[in-house]
Amino acid sequence: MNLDFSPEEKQFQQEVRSWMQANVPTQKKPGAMGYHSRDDQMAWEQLLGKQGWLASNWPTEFGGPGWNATEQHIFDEERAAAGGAITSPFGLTMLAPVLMKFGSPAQQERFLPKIAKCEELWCQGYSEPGAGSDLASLKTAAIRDGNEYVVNGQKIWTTQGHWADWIFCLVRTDNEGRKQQGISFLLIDMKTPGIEVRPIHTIDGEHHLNEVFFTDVRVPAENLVGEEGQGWTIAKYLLSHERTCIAGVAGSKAGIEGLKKLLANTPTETGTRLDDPTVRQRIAELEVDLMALEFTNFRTLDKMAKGQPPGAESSGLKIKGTELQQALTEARVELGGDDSLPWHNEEEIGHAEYNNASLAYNFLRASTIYGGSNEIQKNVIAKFLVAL
Amino acid sequence: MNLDFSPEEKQFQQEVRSWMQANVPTQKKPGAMGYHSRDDQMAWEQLLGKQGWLASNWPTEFGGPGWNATEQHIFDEERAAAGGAITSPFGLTMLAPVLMKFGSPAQQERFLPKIAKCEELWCQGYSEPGAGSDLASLKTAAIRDGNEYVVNGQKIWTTQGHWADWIFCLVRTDNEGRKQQGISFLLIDMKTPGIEVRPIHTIDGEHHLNEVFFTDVRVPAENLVGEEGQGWTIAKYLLSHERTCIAGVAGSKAGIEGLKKLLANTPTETGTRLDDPTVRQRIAELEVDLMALEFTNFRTLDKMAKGQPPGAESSGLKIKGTELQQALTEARVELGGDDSLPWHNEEEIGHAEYNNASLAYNFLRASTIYGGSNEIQKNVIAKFLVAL
Amino acid sequence: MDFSLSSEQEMIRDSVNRFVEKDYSFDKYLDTVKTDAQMQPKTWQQFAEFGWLGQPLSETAGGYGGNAVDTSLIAEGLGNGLVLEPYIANIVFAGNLIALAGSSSQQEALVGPLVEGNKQLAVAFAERISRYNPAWCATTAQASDDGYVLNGEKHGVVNGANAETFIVSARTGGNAGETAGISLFLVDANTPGLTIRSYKTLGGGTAAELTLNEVTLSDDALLGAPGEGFAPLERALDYAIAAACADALGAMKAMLKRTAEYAGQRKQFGVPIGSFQVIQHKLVDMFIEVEQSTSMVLQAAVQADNDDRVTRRKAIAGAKAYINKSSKFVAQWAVQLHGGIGVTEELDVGHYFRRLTGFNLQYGDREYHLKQFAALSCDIEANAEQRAAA
Amino acid sequence: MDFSLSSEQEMIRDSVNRFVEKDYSFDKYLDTVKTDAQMQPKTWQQFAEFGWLGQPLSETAGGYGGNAVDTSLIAEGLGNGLVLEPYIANIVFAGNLIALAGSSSQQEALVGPLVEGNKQLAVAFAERISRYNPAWCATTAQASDDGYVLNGEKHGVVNGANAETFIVSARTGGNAGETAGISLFLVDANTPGLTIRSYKTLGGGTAAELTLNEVTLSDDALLGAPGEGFAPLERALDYAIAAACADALGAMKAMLKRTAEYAGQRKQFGVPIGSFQVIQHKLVDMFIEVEQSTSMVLQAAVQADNDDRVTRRKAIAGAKAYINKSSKFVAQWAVQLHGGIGVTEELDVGHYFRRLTGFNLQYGDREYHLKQFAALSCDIEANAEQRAAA
Repeated sequence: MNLDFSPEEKQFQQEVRSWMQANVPTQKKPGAMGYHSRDDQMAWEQLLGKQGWLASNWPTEFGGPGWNATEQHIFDEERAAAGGAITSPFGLTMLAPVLMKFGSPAQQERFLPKIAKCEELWCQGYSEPGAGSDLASLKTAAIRDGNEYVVNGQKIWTTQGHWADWIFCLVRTDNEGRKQQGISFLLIDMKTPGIEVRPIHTIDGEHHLNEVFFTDVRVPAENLVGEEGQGWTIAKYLLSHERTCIAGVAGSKAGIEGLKKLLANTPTETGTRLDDPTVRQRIAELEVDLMALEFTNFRTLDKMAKGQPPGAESSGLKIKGTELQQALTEARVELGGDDSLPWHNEEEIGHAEYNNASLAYNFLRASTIYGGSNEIQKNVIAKFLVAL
Repeated sequence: MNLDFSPEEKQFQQEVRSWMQANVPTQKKPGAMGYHSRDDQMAWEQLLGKQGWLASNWPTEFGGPGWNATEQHIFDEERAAAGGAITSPFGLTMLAPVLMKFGSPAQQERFLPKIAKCEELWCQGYSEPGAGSDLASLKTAAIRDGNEYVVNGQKIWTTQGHWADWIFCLVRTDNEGRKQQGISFLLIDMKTPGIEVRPIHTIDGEHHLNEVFFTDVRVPAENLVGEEGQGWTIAKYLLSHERTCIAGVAGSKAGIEGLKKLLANTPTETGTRLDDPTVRQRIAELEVDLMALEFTNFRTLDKMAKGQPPGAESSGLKIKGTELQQALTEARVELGGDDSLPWHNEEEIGHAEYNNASLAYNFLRASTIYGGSNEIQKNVIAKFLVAL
Repeated sequence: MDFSLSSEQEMIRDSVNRFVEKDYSFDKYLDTVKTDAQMQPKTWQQFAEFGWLGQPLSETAGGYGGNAVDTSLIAEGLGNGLVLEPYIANIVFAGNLIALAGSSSQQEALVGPLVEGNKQLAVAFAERISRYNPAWCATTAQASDDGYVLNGEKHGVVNGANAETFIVSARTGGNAGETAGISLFLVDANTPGLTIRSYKTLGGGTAAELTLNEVTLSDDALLGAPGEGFAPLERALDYAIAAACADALGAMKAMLKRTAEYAGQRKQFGVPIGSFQVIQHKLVDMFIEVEQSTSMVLQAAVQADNDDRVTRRKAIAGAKAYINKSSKFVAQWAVQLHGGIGVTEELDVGHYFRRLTGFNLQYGDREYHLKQFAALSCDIEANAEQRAAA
Repeated sequence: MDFSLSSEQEMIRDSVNRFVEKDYSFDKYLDTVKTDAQMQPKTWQQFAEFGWLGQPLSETAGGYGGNAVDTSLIAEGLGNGLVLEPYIANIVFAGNLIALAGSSSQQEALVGPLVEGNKQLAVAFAERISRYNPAWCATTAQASDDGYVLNGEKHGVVNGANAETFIVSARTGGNAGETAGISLFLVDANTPGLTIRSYKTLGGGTAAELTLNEVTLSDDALLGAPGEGFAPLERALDYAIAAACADALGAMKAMLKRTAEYAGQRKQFGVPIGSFQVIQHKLVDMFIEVEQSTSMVLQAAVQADNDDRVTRRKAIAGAKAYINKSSKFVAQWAVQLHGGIGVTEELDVGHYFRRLTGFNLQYGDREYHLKQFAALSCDIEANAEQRAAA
């Protein structure tokens, strides 16, 4: 048992850290979903792409750096600590592993390089209005017509749909049998006629999410990934690849360090806010929770680095990780007091670093909902805990 | 709207307070279930009985003082504040209202006066090994044989069963129909041949609970309350009469005041434990929760004093009340630190008032289980919240 | 003891509910929340017509002499209807402060227009490091030949964008943190030396940051006796907190109602989500918090009128500490149980969520009020005396 | 980074599990918990034979030189099996303190017998008002011609009923609260002037209150350098805390296992209670807490051997703070989900509940360790340096 990074990993850490210090855009503050404009986000990801680090989870054969899980974690942690935006996950960590396993060579060649350099942005077409946590009840239909599929239906909660060049979709190609059957996995160019993207404004007052409407959208049949009816298998495979970053350890670590610095710079009657025993207790509670999460995440990374499947410990990572993100943003808002009141205000009021604290607090209410709500997560975990 | 006691109620309060100060046995400390011996408990209740205050919830026609809900509350609060033991509820607040409503004149005459003076102690025969929260699935059988019932079966969790002279039981007189049907309400003399009482020791290391075994126990048919098959109706009526004291406000108020005094008498490096900001915060949290509970309880008392049925506010009283009792005993144990370690030790170790803190903490784990677990309570409340 | 409403109070409650139902749709809210003022003059005039603006203010000061329970009924209704207009900041807080501290000529000049809906005020007592403590006042008022010169900064001044006149606390003696030596001044928004940076707040409504740079005032700008501003300020603040708690309660009730309805309608896996036991129990938890908070609002409203400081302050601090937590619980779970739609602007649930976040941040957070409560309750001797006297 | 156990460690783990399964039934526990000593000499001899008693102690001191991860595996197994024998107090805490601070002759005199199972020690560092802080030592050791005279009181001395020798912290300089000036002394239980009041503790095991009244000791009773007892005391305490956390984890795992099994078997309303969603989710919450606590135990065990004080102390304080809370959660819900049977003495669940309550009270509560953690983590500059150095 050994918790230290190896000498090679430490050297790697230093290398990434130096690069981040030199290259992270300091004038821009990222939000929970990345930078606030498509241009800023693409510029940052392209910078990482040039360095060969954007596709941080990819093996070398597909143009990734070939890092193991621990190196990926180090990279992510240094990225967050330096204040660099999180990268858009849809192409990099969701679609790419799917294409590597289920995609045709032609699909791999067409799409992967552009993802690795951020020449194309992706979004995810999973949820539908009637199918929230009950994903398999989706209705968007893709009917084969010669060499094309004709797609009709609606997707919702499409993050960065207004930025994306492409969308990967779960569509229904067959209505027979169990609802999990008859689902297929389709890649659709967002510029195809018949696609309409309508914004959904979230309670942070921003525009991250969209509704995407498909009306007689014609998609080349070559854009089907795997086979017809294989969509549910692919979707489950995709979910199993989300484990490592799902805990959000890197972001929460950066967040808590940032909050401590901020409190140490917030004057009070007698010193700084970080001297207040009840504030210290709250911070320590968060930090201790984070410590438990971080080492649980390490246990999973260790298994993955050894080529083993993640263990039971990993099943709670999303629940604990999202709860901690929420607790952390909540603390920042509340500790900001009056200074957290301004709403989408341009000017600095009081201590500027608290002014926008509520945005992440508001938006991250969604973190326990999307990707399978925490209630659904618990239903799943319960299955292997209780033998009925 | 007015939160003050009326001048008459204030005078009543003073009267009760003076009496309690003069009469509460100061050398004995009660536990969560009353004094620790039958003799002590009976002496205390008989003292109250002599004063005419034992049957505090009874109307005058049955020998009670005829207090309204507010006066009963004042009485209970003064009793707890003075450190007097809680009275045994089985005869006084459970059986008595049932006899008043469903009992024959002969039953009323035979049993009520002895309850009001604590000449006989009662216990409750509801739960059975296979029927915990699912009370209606009880199996103890009472078969009519001439002028008697022959009772066979087993009751469990019988509080003070080893003290009691009588037990009121739910028994099955019929196996047909829905399981709620065929249940009857029977009064059984604990000295009847065929009754065996076996102790259950609880995790406070004490003996409050029992198993009661019935083997061919012959009970005079005149001890049936109401009619055969009316047991479930009676049981529900009984439960509806438990509302007011269920929140445990009087005990929790006394408990929190006692804890504050104790902390103010516990020295630290620089003062007393009550000066510590994190301790103060914890106490304030408890006290504020208690304040909310107390006024919610008052809202119910107000309705009852006006002869109205309790409102929606009363449905959460048991849940919040028991949670607070648990939080309060937990705080006492934890704030005691080393001094809470001794286990059933005769001698004083450190600050004696912490030494037995864990007993109530341990025993009151049962408070969210008995009388319908808090999970069951929530199932019931949910029914009127969600229209399905 | 009596928890019934009088028939007048039932009328007040019904009138607010009717107004919300008839005149304050969610669209009206959305229109209003877009404006810089976060209020519409027409709506404010309706408030005047209903008599709500005079209701919380004493008759001697020119108001209608209602009690704090009346006020809490209005505030609860406004919170329930997501009404943005600055009733608490302008009327309950500033209005009561004028009524409590003002001379009869000041009351005449200000309370009349307030009651008629023709005046906007704001109380500027918080400072950058005061952290909700009204005694932490470092802004100075230097006596001059014919008045005072004020210097300092004020933060988090609720209704700051609309105020024509600010009530500013400034020190004529003593040191920051002391209750003695605080004086109150009426400062018109256009007074030279006063800089106002106003902004919209996350829960709706506005606030402002004030800079006072050699602000020169005449003697009659002084509100109440010099150096004795703390007591009325604290008292008026207690009225504001009691009303804010009621407002929050209204919002909580709205969220519970919507969530329970949604749970009965929204289907997942072929059944209403309200048939899932975890969702049922969470609704029960929310319901219980609403009931407990109702009790806290009632007792805070009654005690807000109590002249005994310890009883009043425990009631107010207890209520705000409790409801800061319970409202957060209800708000967070209302959003969670609504799923995706709960985090969007298009549903009112998200707006209630922000309103309650704003409630949490204004007039003191949970930690502040727990400390206040503890200071009053952990003095054993004082409590023993109080009990003996009760 | 590597979270695998070595094959030796797997053997240790298996040996403890085998012992519990074969030799430490619940009846054995019930027999033992009745005794005043809360231990059985025969069982202790088995520990010696398995090599567990020497395992945590360095080879130079006469032990077998295992690391703290090995120790945590033993402790977890003992906790899992509800084993009462004072492994942590006697071996991990007192034994390590001898190994860390003792002279070679003291080590020779004590470690040999310890390893063979022929010696019972206890560390007496806590005092009535020290509230878990080992630097709060008011007991004095006055230097005399040929030794020291000790006066004072010690509280909560774990294993106090069995100890033949106490390791007593006493001040040869400085003031209570300071780390400098604390010295450690070996005090035999029968030393004149030493009064021992021992008692059983709620979680099993014993403790004692000591009164030292002119206890006269010779020079060689001094353990380590005079005035420098704090560092080894703190270090040995860290070993004890890491092991106590592992013990608690073992108990948590046992409770989770029993509760999940019970939920699958116990029927109410015609179905297993484990089919109710709220019970399922509560089991999931318990499971997640067990996993998080497992991570905390692992990192605390590894860092217990780390010479860097800040890293080590954050790991230990963090683990104890976390597991104090998580173990309480698991313990309370295990009892609740068992219903009536969960609050009885006849089921082991209630005994695990008490064991975890005892864990919570020993070696520092959550508040104490959060304060310790905050003191180490809220010093921004120190952290920045640490990060730069990492």
